[in-house]
Amino acid sequence: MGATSMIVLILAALTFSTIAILIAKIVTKATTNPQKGEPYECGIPTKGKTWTQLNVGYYLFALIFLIFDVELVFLFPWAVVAKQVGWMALVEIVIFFFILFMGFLYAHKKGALKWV
Amino acid sequence: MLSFSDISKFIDSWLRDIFNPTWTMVIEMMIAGVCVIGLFAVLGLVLVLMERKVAAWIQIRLGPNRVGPKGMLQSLADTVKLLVKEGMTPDGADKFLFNFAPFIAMMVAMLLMAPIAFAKDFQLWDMNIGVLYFSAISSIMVISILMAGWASNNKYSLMGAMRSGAQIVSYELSAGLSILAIVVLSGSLNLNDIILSQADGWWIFKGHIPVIISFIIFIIAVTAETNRAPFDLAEAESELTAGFHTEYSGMKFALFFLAEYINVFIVCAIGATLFLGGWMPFHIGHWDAFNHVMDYIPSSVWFFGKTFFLIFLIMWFRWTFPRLRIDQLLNLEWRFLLPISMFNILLVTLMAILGWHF
Amino acid sequence: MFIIKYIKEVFSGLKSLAVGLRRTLYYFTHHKEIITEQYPDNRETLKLSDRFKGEVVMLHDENNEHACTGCTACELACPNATIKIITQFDITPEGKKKKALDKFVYHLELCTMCNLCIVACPTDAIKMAQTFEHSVYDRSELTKILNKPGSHIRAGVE
Amino acid sequence: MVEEIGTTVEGDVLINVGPQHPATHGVLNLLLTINGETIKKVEPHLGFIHRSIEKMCESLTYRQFIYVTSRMDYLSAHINNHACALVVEKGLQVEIPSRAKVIRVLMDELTRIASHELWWGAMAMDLGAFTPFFHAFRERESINDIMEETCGARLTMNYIVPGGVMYDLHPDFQKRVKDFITLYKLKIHEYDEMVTGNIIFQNRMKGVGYLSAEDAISYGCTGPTARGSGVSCDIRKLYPYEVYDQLDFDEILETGCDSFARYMVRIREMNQSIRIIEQLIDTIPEGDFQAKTKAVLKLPKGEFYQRVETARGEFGVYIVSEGGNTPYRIKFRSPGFSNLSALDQMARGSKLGDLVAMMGTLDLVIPDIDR
Amino acid sequence: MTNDALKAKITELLPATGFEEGGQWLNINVEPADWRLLAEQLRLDASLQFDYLFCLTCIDWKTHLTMVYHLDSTKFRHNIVIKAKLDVAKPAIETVSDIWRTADFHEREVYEMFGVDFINHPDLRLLILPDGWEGKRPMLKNFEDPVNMIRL
Repeated sequence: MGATSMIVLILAALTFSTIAILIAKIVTKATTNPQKGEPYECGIPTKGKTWTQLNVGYYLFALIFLIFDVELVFLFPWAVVAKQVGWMALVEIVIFFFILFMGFLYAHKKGALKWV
Repeated sequence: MLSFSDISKFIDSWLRDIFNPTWTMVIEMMIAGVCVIGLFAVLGLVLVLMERKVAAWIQIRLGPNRVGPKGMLQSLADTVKLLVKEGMTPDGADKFLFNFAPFIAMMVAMLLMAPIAFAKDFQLWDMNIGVLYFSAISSIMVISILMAGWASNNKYSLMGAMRSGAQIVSYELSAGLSILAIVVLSGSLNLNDIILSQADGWWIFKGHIPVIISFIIFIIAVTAETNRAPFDLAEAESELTAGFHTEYSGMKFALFFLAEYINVFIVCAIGATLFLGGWMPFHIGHWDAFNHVMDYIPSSVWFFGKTFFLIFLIMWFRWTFPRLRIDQLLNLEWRFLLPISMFNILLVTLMAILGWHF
Repeated sequence: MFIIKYIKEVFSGLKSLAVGLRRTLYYFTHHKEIITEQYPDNRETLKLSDRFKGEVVMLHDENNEHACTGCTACELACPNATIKIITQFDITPEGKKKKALDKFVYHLELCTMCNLCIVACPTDAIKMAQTFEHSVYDRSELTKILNKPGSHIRAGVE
Repeated sequence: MVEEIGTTVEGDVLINVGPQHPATHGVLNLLLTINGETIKKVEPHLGFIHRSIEKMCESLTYRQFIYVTSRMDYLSAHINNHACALVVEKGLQVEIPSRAKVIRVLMDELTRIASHELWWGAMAMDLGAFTPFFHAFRERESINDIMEETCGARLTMNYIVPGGVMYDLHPDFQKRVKDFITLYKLKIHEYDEMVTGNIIFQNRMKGVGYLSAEDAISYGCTGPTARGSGVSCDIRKLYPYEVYDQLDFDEILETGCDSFARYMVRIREMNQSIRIIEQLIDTIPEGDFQAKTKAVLKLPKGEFYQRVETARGEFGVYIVSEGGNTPYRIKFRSPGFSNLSALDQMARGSKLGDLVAMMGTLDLVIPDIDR
Repeated sequence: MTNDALKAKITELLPATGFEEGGQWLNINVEPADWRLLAEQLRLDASLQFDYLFCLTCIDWKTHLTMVYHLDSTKFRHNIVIKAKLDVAKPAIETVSDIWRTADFHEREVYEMFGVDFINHPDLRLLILPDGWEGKRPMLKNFEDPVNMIRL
């Protein structure tokens, strides 16, 4: 069906979810009370802001990921033609990986891959 | 022999006889949409039941056996239950993002259906970059989780979402690299070409050890990407109560739940396509007589059989292993999976160039 | 060497996982190991051991006679006031007044099945029954009167 | 509740774990100060199910108060009852028949195994593996059946009375226990296959929740928690009661000081309990199961203390008597209370995911802590 | 060490101590003011080394309160019991939570149940009781709570 299938699928997803939620809304009876709207924190009122800065210590991973993901994008076209190009492809990729791996080792040595 | 492709061709030609091409297209699209929704619903029901039965048998229990014959209708009853539950929005939440997140999850799951070949010549979109499309769309999934976690106004949700971000982002790489191994071997990004390249044997048998390694890495990586145990840190119930969907209830929760199971199905379908030949029957080299016998089994049976085998594998993992810790999870990716898969791709390239595969 | 250690690490890890997977696969394929009690279905065959402490009952014989003298030993023995004994005065054939049991009130909702009342009873009038399905719709139904209406103390029990 | 806690810096988040949390196994509230995933401080808030058992016991007689103690550490209910009976007997100076002694010890060890089985399953579940929980219950169930047959109840047995036990052993008891031992020996290696040897599990456990021997003693940790740090504290060995001094068993000590050491102590302890049962099961002496005691027990004026080893550690009963038929003051020294106090020390600087591993290996039973 | 040796040793450390014998263990009566000093010596003295405080509690005698400390030595395995008489109107004693850290929780429990003020305790607030119970002393004999207490 080609690219139009994407539109079909998105529409299908939207219809499916909307219908499901609408039916649920019609069928259920909503009640309100002040406690119901509170954020769940094991039954104790939450302390401090909930939308807080959370130090998740993976920003370095995100950076390294970016590098590797770009590398992955480069690899896709290479992978398609690797078999036809032959030995040159292997040599190229070895050089490519070598540089990348050196960077990876450097990052590892610097402790960038340690969760802080 | 009646097959899915015959049916679709028949409907197509029948519609073309009656309507003009534009209307044919519209009607076909509607039929496709309804079919996909139906498949979605059925898969959700089947997979939930399957999960519960697998879990029960592993845990020396019987599992659901009350609703319907042998508990077959249990997940239907669950759906009805979820339908009559109130879908709350917490007071402090970002209302728009909170309510929109499940839609994104559903859309991603639905979009991933496009390149999958369910049977011979039965595919929604035979695109020439199917593998890339899969990688690209599946990484959108994390956005819905981040959205849900952030919008919930709950610390557990936020932490779950952040964990999920770190996790999916990391495992994206090794999943991509293990897929690349097959791309190198088959020389195409088109899923149909990849399937056809396995006509004389599936890649997992043809490709020796390197392909088996990339298959193992693929299974680990997609288990992590779909947030399934032992990598279910985003919803680790003993740490974060329910992680990113702590605040979700009723149908909105059900949509997340459904999307998770559909994602499991899709990644297993992709795995089956790449490593186990998709709808391609079990063929051995040039044993034509044997291959011919195998061809009698419909292609859709092959496809679903392989896919469900992989789904069972993932469920089996879930009910066997304890959960990893967040730093160990990233350690596994960056210290083990990534270097191994990088080295593996070199091996596969060498093998492809030398023609050592069968 | 680093590489060998690394490979060994990977393999020993995978092996330990495979051992676990083999065990769960064994149970997945061996349904004979399933130990689930089919509880509501096996009500007829389900037999609790004769010592099981389900609730306190009073023994009555075929003449609707029990052995309770109303001595309140059980009431005193009970740690949480589960038992309340209401006595009355009967007129014996000789014309004498005699203390006798009127109502043996038993609060099942307070009972912890500690068995102290049974031990304390000097005439073995009460015992533990092997029932366990105690749920009712109204809490007041859990307050029971153990002596049957019209029952009398058995002759000869002091 | 507390408003200001320690020094909080930018990025520190206060988060409540419990009372309605899957990992606390009860209603325990831990207020965590976390920075990212790293725990900076753990502050337990107790009392959600405090029933003031000590106060209750002041108005119960010496026969009655024993049943209440089953409701403290309900997983070692029998051992708690045992301690109370021992302290009353100490006050009355009653010598109980040897049959009763052996029965009590047998039941103690069965209770200990049942408790450790439940702990094993629950701890694996905390770490995200659900299956072990059900497998542990298979063995535990057969112990519960034995208990039901002899004591009349599955969890809060109230089988021990001052002077002996409430009734004699069930005629099938020996056979049932031997069947259980066979089952246990058949299945125990599966525990190692599914959990102990698992690489993920080992990584989650090793080096997590470090508690040095000095800290363990100073915090009053007992039982497997302290023995995982190499502190010898088994009351059965150090201050033997009943027939423990005639038995041949080892005190399990591990020197890892981490969660894995505590885990291994419990696993190995189960085997020691089996060893004790095997020694006793064929040689249960004949005779009375109860000593003759008065109907109303009155302890002489004075103070009595009895220490026993429950599945979680040292359980102490301290009775101050004024000569009446009820205790004047009674104090239960529960192992969980002291073990919990070490959690803050253990958890600082570790990850949020480690907290459940630590709490799992501390084997907290909340009614035991709250009393 | 035997009880007699312990007695001699402790008399040496703190001459004005009263002993009670006949119980399970050697009982030592100390004045609250002397307790802190004795505690440090009991913990640190090379021949005593009472490093394990296995029970800490309080008894309400209506006229006075008695703090009871049960001590054990993991090295020598000898036990003693220390008792300190406190004034019922304003009970106060020095904390030992820095000597035996288990005393931290136990002293907080005694504080909320008996109202004993532990001087220099780092974190003396309610542990078990909920907010609003400050000042009430539920374990005292004269405590009455018509709502939460059920008399049989």
